[in-house]
Amino acid sequence: FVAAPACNRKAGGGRRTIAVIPKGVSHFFWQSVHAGAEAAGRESNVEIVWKGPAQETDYAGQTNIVEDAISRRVDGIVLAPTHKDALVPVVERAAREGIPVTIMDSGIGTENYVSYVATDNRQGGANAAERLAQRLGGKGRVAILGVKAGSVSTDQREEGFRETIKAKYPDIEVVAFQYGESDRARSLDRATDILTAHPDLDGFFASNESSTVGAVQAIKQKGLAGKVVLVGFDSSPNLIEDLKAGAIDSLVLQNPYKMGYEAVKAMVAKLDGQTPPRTIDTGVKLLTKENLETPEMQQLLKAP
Amino acid sequence: MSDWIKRFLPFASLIALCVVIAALEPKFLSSGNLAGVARQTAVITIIAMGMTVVMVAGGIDLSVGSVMALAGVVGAFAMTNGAPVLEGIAAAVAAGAACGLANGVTIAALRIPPFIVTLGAMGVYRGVALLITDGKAVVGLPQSFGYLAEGNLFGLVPVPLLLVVLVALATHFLLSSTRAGRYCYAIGSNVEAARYAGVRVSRYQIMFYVFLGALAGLAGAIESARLVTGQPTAGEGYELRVIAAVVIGGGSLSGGQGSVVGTIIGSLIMGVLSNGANLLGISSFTQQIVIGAVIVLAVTFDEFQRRRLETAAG
Amino acid sequence: MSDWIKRFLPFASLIALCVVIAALEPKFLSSGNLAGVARQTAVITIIAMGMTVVMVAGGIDLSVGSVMALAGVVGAFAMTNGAPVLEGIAAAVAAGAACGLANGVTIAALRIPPFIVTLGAMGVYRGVALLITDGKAVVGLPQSFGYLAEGNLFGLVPVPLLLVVLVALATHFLLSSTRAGRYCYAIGSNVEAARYAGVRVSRYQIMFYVFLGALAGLAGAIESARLVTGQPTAGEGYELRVIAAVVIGGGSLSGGQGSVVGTIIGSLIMGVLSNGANLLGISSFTQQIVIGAVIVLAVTFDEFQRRRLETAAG
Amino acid sequence: MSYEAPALEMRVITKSFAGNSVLAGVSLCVAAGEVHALVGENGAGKSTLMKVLAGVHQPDAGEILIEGRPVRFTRPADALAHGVAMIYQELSLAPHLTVAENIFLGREPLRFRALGVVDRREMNERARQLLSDYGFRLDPRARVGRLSAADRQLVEITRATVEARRCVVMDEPTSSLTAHEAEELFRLIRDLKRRGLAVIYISHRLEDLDAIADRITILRDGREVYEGAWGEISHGEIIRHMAGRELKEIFPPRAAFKGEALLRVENLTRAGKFEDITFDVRAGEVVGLAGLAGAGRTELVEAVFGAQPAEGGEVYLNGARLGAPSPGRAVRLGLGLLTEDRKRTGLCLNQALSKNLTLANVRVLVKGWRLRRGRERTAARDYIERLHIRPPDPEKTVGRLSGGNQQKVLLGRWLFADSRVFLLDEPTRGVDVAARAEIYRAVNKLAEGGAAVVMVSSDLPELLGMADRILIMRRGRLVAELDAKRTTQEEVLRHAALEEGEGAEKVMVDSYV
Ligand SMILES: Nc1ncnc2c1ncn2[C@@H]1O[C@H](COP(=O)(O)OP(=O)(O)OP(=O)(O)O)[C@@H](O)[C@H]1O
Ligand SMILES: Nc1ncnc2c1ncn2[C@@H]1O[C@H](COP(=O)(O)OP(=O)(O)OP(=O)(O)O)[C@@H](O)[C@H]1O
Ligand SMILES: [Mg+2]
Ligand SMILES: [Mg+2]
Repeated sequence: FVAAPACNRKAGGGRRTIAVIPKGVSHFFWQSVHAGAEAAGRESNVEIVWKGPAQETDYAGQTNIVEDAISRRVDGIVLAPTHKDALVPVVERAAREGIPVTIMDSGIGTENYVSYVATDNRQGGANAAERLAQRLGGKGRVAILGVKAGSVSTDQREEGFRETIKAKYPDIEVVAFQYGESDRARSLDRATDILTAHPDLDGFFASNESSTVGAVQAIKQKGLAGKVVLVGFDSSPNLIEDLKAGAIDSLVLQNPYKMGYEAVKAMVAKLDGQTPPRTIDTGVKLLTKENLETPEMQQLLKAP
Repeated sequence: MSDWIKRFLPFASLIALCVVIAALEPKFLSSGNLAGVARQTAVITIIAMGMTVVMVAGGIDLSVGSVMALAGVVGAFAMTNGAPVLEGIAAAVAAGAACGLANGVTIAALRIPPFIVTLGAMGVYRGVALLITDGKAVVGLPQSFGYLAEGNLFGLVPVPLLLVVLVALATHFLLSSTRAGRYCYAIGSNVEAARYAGVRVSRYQIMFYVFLGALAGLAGAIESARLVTGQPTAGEGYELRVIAAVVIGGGSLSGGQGSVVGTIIGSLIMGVLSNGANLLGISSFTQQIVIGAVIVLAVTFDEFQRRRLETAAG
Repeated sequence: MSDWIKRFLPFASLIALCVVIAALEPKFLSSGNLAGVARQTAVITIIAMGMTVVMVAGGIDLSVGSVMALAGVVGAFAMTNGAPVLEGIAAAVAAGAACGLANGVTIAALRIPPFIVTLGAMGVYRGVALLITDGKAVVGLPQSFGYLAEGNLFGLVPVPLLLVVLVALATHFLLSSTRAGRYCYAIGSNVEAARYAGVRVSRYQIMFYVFLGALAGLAGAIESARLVTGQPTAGEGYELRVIAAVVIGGGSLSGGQGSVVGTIIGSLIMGVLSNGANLLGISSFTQQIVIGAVIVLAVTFDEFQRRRLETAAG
Repeated sequence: MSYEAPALEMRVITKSFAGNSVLAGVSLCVAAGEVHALVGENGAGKSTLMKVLAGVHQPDAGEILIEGRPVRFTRPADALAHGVAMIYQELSLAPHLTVAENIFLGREPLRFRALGVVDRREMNERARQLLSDYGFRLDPRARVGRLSAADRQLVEITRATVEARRCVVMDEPTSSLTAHEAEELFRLIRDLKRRGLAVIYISHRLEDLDAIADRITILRDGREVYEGAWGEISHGEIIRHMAGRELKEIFPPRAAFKGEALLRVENLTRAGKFEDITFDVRAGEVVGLAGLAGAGRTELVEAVFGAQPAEGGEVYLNGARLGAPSPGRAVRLGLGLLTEDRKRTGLCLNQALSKNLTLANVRVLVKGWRLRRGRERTAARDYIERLHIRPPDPEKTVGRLSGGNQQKVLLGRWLFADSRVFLLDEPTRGVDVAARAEIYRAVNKLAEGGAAVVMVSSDLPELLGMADRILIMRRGRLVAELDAKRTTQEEVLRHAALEEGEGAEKVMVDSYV
């Protein structure tokens, strides 16, 4: 027999339900988070309800999803807020109604949460800048392919990148900045135009998966693979191929699997009456061709 | 009796929908959840009231989402610069009305299709909203502002619901009991006929766009209040949802048709569907399929009821 | 002479636009960049060809973005399951045509507005695309598939450009030279008149939706080839861009109007604007303002030219 | 003579819309080579009966026989396949297509059959040939949407006659035509007769029927009340059968009275349309405006009203200059224009009768902000009764009314508006004889009440019966002014049609003598 957890708040007397609400559903990143959350759910015998908005900037849609989770009276909510301030009222409402909330991925402007499980995005951007600067020997012309206006975590990466360049590398110039609109095809178009406008470009920073896909595709199509140094963010099987082939110099990796796993674990601890740590940093790593085969990196890549 | 049925008829599919959802998940009927649905649909419904007027008159406005964002941001700026909450809301409404005026005047003056003018305006207003905020949300709004979205009157009626009701009543009065309402249907039904009957078409068209703009501004204030932030990226893709509410409610892209009651039902069908799917924990992929299919079914159902009634009674 | 001007006229604002951009940034005219513009606009233009036909006949299709994604995914699955590239492309086209058939039959059979049917279909097809891929991109496609999007014929003409030209010629032939084309304009112009004249309206409507669906399927294959992955989330929001291309090109939401040349120009105006803005490094916020404003200006310019010519000639 | 099945027979057809019976067992029998007149009051069910024959409506009961064999028409294509074509009362052409494309819609000449390629040259050539055979001056490549109502009617006629192999139904084909063009049509009909086609002809102009009809069927309230040979029954009897009562006089007398000049037009000009037009109309006066189709009468009254631009000249209302004219301004200053084309510029077809009726004067229904719907309904009921609008339902969608009743609603709109100057362009188009008398009475009452009326009409007896003076336009110019009481149709027509250096002999007048 497996003992049922001591929880009788639900009329059905069944398992606990935790709503896990990501920012989006279609990037590999969130699929890894999902896998981590499910794994933690299986371990702790809780039901995971996975539900995210259609777009990563649809905070109104995400607010609705959180509200509906409150209406459903789930036992706990794990939330990756699409916006720092926008989700505050509904998170506070959940707290008022006795439903604990764990925040992951991006920060939120309230204290009413259990734990904060996240990558330091600003640090991730800074790491990318360091790597690019190192590869360019501290001077050159670089471009940024961002994600979308108003998307907080990626904004932070882009800012972290710019700040580092500005503070440490005066000989590196950021000559272009465009958003890829969180769409791979659109990112490809924008990256292509940037490369046309700046044929002498030395480096490229792309701040999430869809941007990186667009940037690497544009670089390959222009025959600039290896000539333009591309530092991307997040991974997917295709991007790993491009890294191996040298079209991508390096990728800033988060640990999405761990993020999902730890966030659910923290919530379960809270429901069991314990006090999980207030912040859990899931860390960023730089993936390069050289360290690709290390067990540590392979662990990160295999996860989902 | 038959009259009574006719009044009741547009609700049929909405009620059927609610009954099904409530049967599957009784929490749907909890007052908390219903208030939640009211809050979630308020913004779309309020803009859709204005869109009903514009579409009845044969127009269309793709810029409503951008207007909403710009107005929300303007209202938020007013408040962060010390304006009291009511003045902030007024600023948002005024900004929305100004956008509507610009749309209306351009459409009337250039005589090019409203689709194009408002497609352009959609980009312009969004760009302005992003530019003046530098793409960042406007924060630091007074907490009392949240009342507009989260408050309850007498601790019972959600404030946005109250606003929806007021706006709906006003729009219904406008469309059914005023001169402007008569002209609105006439212009949408046959603009040349309206002109030959002495209706000053341009003037009224402009007026309708201003009305829609003002409501989009109000919606912008509510959306800002919901999040207690002014968001330059708010309302993306809302134009389609708003137009869908009008069309599901019996409005037509070619004008002359549409009603306040119909549009409210259209908006509620979409809102209830999405809430129901969330409550039932339907996966977000399946959810899109279910919602898409049910929208078509609901409209078909109502339409067939209507046709049956027409051939039977007259 | 005047005939010559008339033929040239719709290009006026597009050419003006290109001249301005080229003056500001000579790289705009580099063959590499022009080929890039062709590639970037190919997907929208190809779908817009089909949309022209549907809109000329008085219909509309909001589901094209979803059809494109679903078809792209289906084609990708075919290839990952070992089908050769050409069969994969055929599978995408067939899947698109099947979606179009479903749309057309539903519209013709239920007699509810195409706006509603295709709004529902938009959700259904997207949901299906997400469901069968579990939301993940389909990878592992043969590298040779990329030729469809990135290849050059004789090392010179981008393959997508070639496809656009072929599709445009076929559509132009359909609309201007065949009986189906006559019926298309007749149905959109006055559906009663067409019916009274003995035209099998439903049959042709269905045919037009199938044509559009097949082209959306082809576009899905191209979009997949561009990134050598099948993406269930591809094409979101494309419906608006496609419809905008048709309307900018002189099509109308109420049918009876529109042409292949016009639509191509509409699509190119949008594509050139966005490319130009990127080349000039205009910030993405300002870009939206500029693009929005220029779209309105371009259409107004063409429209005024047209009116002047008409009053001059009679 | 051996028994021969009639070309076409309809047996006890019944049809109702939304529970209202429109046809209650109507039978109709037409022989090959016969012109069969179908007459009846507005709303009697003539068009509905013919739409059943054309496959537009399905009958609730009854059957159709073609040459003795029962057939079922579930769509217009079926009727066309049996050689039955129809000219619809509410013109049904595709405005975005050309004349030739409309004529051959559904039967385009093809070049490569498998590909379905339309042979454009052949189509235009055949259309040109047909139009010139018929004597219609139309460019096959012109867009139908830009044609005048009269020209569109010619297109419709051409199309139906080409399509018909057994039977052609003409539902008021001359409502927009002048005598001259009507004569061309009659010639065409005689030709169709000779070719053995059955022609069913609906008209309210009994004079037209005199020229061509062989037999007549009279409908009243969806029943047939008379069937017989044309010559056996007098006009008076026909009207009595139609209306169910005697009609005393068509043109009631009007108290003579003339006041100030209310409307004055000075040197009004628009190149190519009308030039240098000067006239005035005094209070209490009815001025007729005559001319052939294309003479520019419609353009002139629309310019006076401000709906179309004028390039030069002035319009004075009550002595005051009407600067920067627009319909909105004109209506507020007391000018009303009953437009010629009720579908395009007249009615809001998908709106209720009452809303259409009050549209030009919503102002008087408003108190404070609120529109008094009670008042609106009362006003609508009033005009429904005065003009005999059928069915008498203010909430009825106007597009569902019969053609003549739609025309009455449009007239009612201007009677309800407090105008002082009325421009009536073909006010009685498609209106039955009895209702026409009502309209004439209404116009007389307006004049007696001090209004000024300009009446444009292609129906000369109507102009002669109603007007005080008749102005005649020819090719955009005012060419004559006649005293209506002392002139004749011949004289009017001579002025209207006279070409420079030509005698009056060329003018076709036989339909009126
Ligand atoms: N589609 C419809 N729906 C409802 N009622 C209709 C419809 N078509 C016709 N009717 C009604 O049927 C009656 C007969 O109309 P119909 O058009 O046949 O008259 P008509 O004899 O042709 O008159 P007119 O001389 O004015 O043309 C009218 O009362 C009309 O309102
Ligand atoms: N038979 C014709 N020949 C040449 N031009 C014509 C002819 N018929 C019509 N038109 C053109 O069409 C224009 C509009 O004609 P329309 O029939 O509206 O004029 P109208 O005088 O109001 O005639 P009506 O009121 O009798 O139909 C005319 O100004 C003329 O340019
Ligand atoms: Mg009739
Ligand atoms: Mg006329």
